[in-house]
Amino acid sequence: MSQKLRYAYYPGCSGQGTSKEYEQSTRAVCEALGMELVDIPDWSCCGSSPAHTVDHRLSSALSGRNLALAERLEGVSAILTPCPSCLTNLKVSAHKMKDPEFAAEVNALLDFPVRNTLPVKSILQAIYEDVGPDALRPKAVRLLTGLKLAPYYGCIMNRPPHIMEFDDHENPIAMDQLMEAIGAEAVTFPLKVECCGASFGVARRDIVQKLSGKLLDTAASNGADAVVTACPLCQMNLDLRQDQINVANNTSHNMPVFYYTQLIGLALGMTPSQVGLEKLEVSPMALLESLPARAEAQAQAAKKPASKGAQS
Amino acid sequence: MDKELRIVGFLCNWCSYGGADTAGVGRFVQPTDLRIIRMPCSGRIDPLFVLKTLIGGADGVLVSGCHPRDCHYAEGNYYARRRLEVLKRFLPIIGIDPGRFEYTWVSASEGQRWQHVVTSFTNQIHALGPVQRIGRQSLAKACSLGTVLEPLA
Amino acid sequence: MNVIALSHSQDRDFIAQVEKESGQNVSLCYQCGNCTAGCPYTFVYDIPVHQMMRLLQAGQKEALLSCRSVWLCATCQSCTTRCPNNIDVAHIVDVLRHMARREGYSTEYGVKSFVDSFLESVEKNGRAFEMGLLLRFIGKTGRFWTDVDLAPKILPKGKLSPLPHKVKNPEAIAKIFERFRQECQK
Amino acid sequence: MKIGVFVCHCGSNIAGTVDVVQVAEAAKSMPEVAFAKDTMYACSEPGQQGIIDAIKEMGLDGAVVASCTPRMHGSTFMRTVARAGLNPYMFEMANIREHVSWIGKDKVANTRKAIDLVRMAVAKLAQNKPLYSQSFSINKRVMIIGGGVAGIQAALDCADGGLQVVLVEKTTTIGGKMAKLDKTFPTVDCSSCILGPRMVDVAQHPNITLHASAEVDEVFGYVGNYQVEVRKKATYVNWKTCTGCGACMEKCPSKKSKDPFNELIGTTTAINIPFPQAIPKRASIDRDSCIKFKTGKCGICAKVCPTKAIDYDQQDEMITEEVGAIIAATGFDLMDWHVYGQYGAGRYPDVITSLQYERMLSASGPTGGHIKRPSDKKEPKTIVFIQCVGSRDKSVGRPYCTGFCCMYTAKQAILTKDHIPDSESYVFYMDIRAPGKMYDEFTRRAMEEYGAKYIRGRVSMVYPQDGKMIVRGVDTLAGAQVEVEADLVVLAVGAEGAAGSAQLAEKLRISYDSYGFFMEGHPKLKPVETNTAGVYLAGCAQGPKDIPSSVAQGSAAAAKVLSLFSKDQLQSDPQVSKVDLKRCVGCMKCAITCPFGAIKETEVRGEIKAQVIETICQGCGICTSTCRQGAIQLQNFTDNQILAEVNALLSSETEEA
Repeated sequence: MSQKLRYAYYPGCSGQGTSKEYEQSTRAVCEALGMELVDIPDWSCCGSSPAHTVDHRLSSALSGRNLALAERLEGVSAILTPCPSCLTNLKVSAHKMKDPEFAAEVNALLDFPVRNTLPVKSILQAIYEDVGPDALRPKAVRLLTGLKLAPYYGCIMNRPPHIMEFDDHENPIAMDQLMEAIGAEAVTFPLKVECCGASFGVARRDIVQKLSGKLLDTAASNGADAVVTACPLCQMNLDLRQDQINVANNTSHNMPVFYYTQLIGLALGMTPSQVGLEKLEVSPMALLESLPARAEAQAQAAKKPASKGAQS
Repeated sequence: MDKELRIVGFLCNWCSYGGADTAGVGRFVQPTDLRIIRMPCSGRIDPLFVLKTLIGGADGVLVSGCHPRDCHYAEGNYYARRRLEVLKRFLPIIGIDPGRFEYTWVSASEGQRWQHVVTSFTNQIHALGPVQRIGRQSLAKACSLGTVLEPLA
Repeated sequence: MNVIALSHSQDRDFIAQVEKESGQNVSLCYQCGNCTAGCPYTFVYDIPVHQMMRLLQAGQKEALLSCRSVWLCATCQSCTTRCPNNIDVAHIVDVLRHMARREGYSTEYGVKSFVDSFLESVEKNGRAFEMGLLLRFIGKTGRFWTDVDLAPKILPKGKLSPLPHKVKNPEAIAKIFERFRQECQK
Repeated sequence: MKIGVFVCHCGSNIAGTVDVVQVAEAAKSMPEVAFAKDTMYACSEPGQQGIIDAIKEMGLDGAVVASCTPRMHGSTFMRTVARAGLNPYMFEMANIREHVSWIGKDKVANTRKAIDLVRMAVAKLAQNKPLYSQSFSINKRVMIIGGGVAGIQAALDCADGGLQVVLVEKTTTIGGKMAKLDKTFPTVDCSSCILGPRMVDVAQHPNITLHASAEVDEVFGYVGNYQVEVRKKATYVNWKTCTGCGACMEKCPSKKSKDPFNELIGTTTAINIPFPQAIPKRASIDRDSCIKFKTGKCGICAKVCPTKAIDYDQQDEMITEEVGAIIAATGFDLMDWHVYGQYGAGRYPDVITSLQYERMLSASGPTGGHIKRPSDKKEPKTIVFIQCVGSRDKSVGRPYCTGFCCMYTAKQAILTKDHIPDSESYVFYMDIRAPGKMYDEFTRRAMEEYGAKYIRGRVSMVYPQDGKMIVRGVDTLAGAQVEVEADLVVLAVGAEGAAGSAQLAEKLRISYDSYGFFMEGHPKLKPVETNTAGVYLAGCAQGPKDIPSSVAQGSAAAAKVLSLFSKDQLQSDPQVSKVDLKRCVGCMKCAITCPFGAIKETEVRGEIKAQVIETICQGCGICTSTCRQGAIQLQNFTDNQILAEVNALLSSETEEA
């Protein structure tokens, strides 16, 4: 890659709190992959789902302030964010503001107007498209062979397709391929884009218990050791609330829920604490420690038919 | 919409005239400015017709034929495309806004597309407004410009 | 079930308003039900989403603005993505919720309170402050037991800061809210 | 010149939004107009009589009828004018219905527009000349493109009527989609039992020449005299000597070849005869999977063939067929349903198409008539049928109803119960479309006698779980989400024009829509004609239709050809180009541009001049716009006439202003 990858970076509020490990591993991985993230100076909340449930102008203004701040940065090719919820808000705002009438209404709420000049992408999209699984593969110093993952993209990373414009909206594969590039196995997971219950955890916990419970059940029945996700809210629902889910549904899941950046970080040779594994509620340590033995077993199994063939 | 303007359409019989019929059968509402002249083929359209129509005081001229490769006479619309493209580039030279002339392809099954074409072309002409009317004498003079287009044929 | 007196109760202004705010044509819906088929929230809805579309076509304003479903939609985009008629259904539900708010409905008070708490937190700090937002929510709803079981899990990990991460200039964000309220009053 | 103008009310179709009385009144003051009148229905018997009477009483020289499109009733009124004793070409039409009254409600603007259109037609008519047709002889052979049930019907009807028929089929056998079906609705009679004998009739009919494995490459000529270049695609088997014994198939070592006849369920040999009843029953080699073609080694089929018919060096062969008419009966294909990610987009082996299911039901199919799901070859007990996959779905660009899926799904549900008595069938549908004799009764039987569970609603998602396919849908009548744990999911995939139909339409110079269906001459009155004289349509090529309708169209198209060929000579359209010898400088640019070769060089008093062959000229007028001298003029579309129309329009504006 001759051109330096340089982006405006929008961390999102949860990165300062409940998804600190996502923020930490994202920055570490991007640095290791040669992607320069320039923080949007004094970024503010995008409005998240609450804002658009109240009013689209307000929502677009809260997002728009950040778009406008990013546009002032020099030499950046896109605005990146790790969080699908922030991504949706930023992208929907940019999309709706293509309508000059709506743009005028939004700009009236802002100190300085949005010019709508930079594309907005997820970190996942940038790693997948600008670096790519093929370039990632040789960088992996520690393959996660033997790790079976349910790749869970969440409901809004790819939908609706005409706005998100990334990957397949029914069967996205970007994260699958990145995980396979670092040696892990992506199991069949048909609920890749189903909703986890979103932000109803606080107000209507019963919803999250049912929907996230179904995700964990499906991941387990397809043979996954763990879930890998790209969304702070999904991760929190599946991980932090896993005990609540088990109690409500009478299940006994003990399934680690990784951020994909944590796993890429590990594969690139980072330590567990560098990617914040200790911050996960369901500890993945036992699972990760079992990997070398599994990899060995897999290699043995792979050898057998070959040696058989040699004999005959 | 403001006062009706003078828009003339030259349409081939097989595709676009049929498309306009299909639009009518489907009751696809259109602006009323356009007057259609039926031609056997877009290849029958001499660029001079367009030129004389514009010089004669029309506010806009729309030509429409069969989609390329779909000409009822095999290749008439290719002749049309070549001639009309040259004409479009020539218009600014003699001081006519090229936006007053468009050519397009609409098939007999594309009623809705025809509605769209008429509506957007009419809007385009209204945005340009009415042309300055030229007197009859200068009209005759302008027609002699035709020799300029000789190479087009 | 009540009779819907179609001759008397169709609120055409309501239909027009929803169409204007959402940019969607509600007549495009032919009631295939694909939105409901894929909606993960149907199990908590009082009106399934395809019936919301039907009631909207019939101009049944009161039934729609007072229902629980508008509050329980998470905008997961399943309906919009799979609608055979390219209707942005999630956008329509969004608009119905805006209207319900404007007209003072709060059928799912907990959900509404969560949203209000979130936005108040953003207005004050410029960013969402999770701990503060939870406390606001408890204050509004009196649900003191909300997620107390999570506290021993999350607090030792240092994820929930007791203090907000404010932006440098929170007034800039507060001004957005202020201007928005002024616009709404116009 | 004395011109009469007749302004039609068309009931309220025109008069509702155009002041026809005012139009007629305005016409009276137009140049050359001697008579103008409004009339209720110009095309009706009294309407036409009124025109004839006026022409005779007033001694008119020509008539303008302001009514509908000339594409609809132009020829009707030309006959009327002729009955009044005028030359039929002394007539023009102003289209004030499709182009005026039906596309706007502003009566003032519409009336003004109608007056303009009449003024333009009058100005054109004032320069019309009487034209006279010439006779030309025709080739009474007909080509039928496509050997499905519609093409077969057309071929047999034409052949029985005494015509020489050339039947061109793209694949190696005729039979089309119907040959793939197990049973047919609503009688549940065996498809191959009713189609098979007709296929044999085609093979044995002395008047039918069959070119299978052949495609139309180019089409030249015009009605009565077409030259069609046909590419006979190499089959690598000499069909003159091949007897269809099948010895090659038995011995072919490459047994994993794609089997398109069986819709890719199961495999076949690289050299194969698609199915036992194939016509012609001849083998052909699939190059892509033949070991001989891939590695150069093998040649087993050549060794075992008792008639030495294998010819690995065979090349495509071009032949030219001369015919007077063409029937396009190219049928349909299923749309590419892989756009449906929510149904797995092909990732799940146990989600199949209805046509694949049909092959499973068929006793001559790859499973021998046993329903086995592809993933584990087990007999499914719970089968879900999903309707409208690629029909009535704007989001995948298929807004139309395919029309026959409701019926074949009911049939498949019935057959499923016959095959597996302890099975359960679920049918997700939006509306049941079953208009036709005994059709609705048939769908009711599927529910009432065979216990198929019909659920009104679309399916949002299908996914595998624990060996089942979870079908998540809705029952809109119950107002509830529903889930079915299915063993097999069958998609009723919608139809689109057959692959290559657009390219064929371009060769035939007929119109087609964005789904690949050919456009008929008139949606009501010319269902099997096209706008190109001598080219007709039959079957699904024109739009999706079931077997009875396809057969009916095949017969209808045959009747059209037989009627066309009932005369020994056709009358040419006299609206052809004509050379003014005084102006022609003999540059022959017109001859270079003429797409039909209708202009030849001739010598008149020692000078080279262009000459039009009137029976070949098709009247496009490309020559006219090419000729800088204005020497060659398309009659009744002359430069002067077109400019007269323009001037009539623009001068009316100046007068108003």
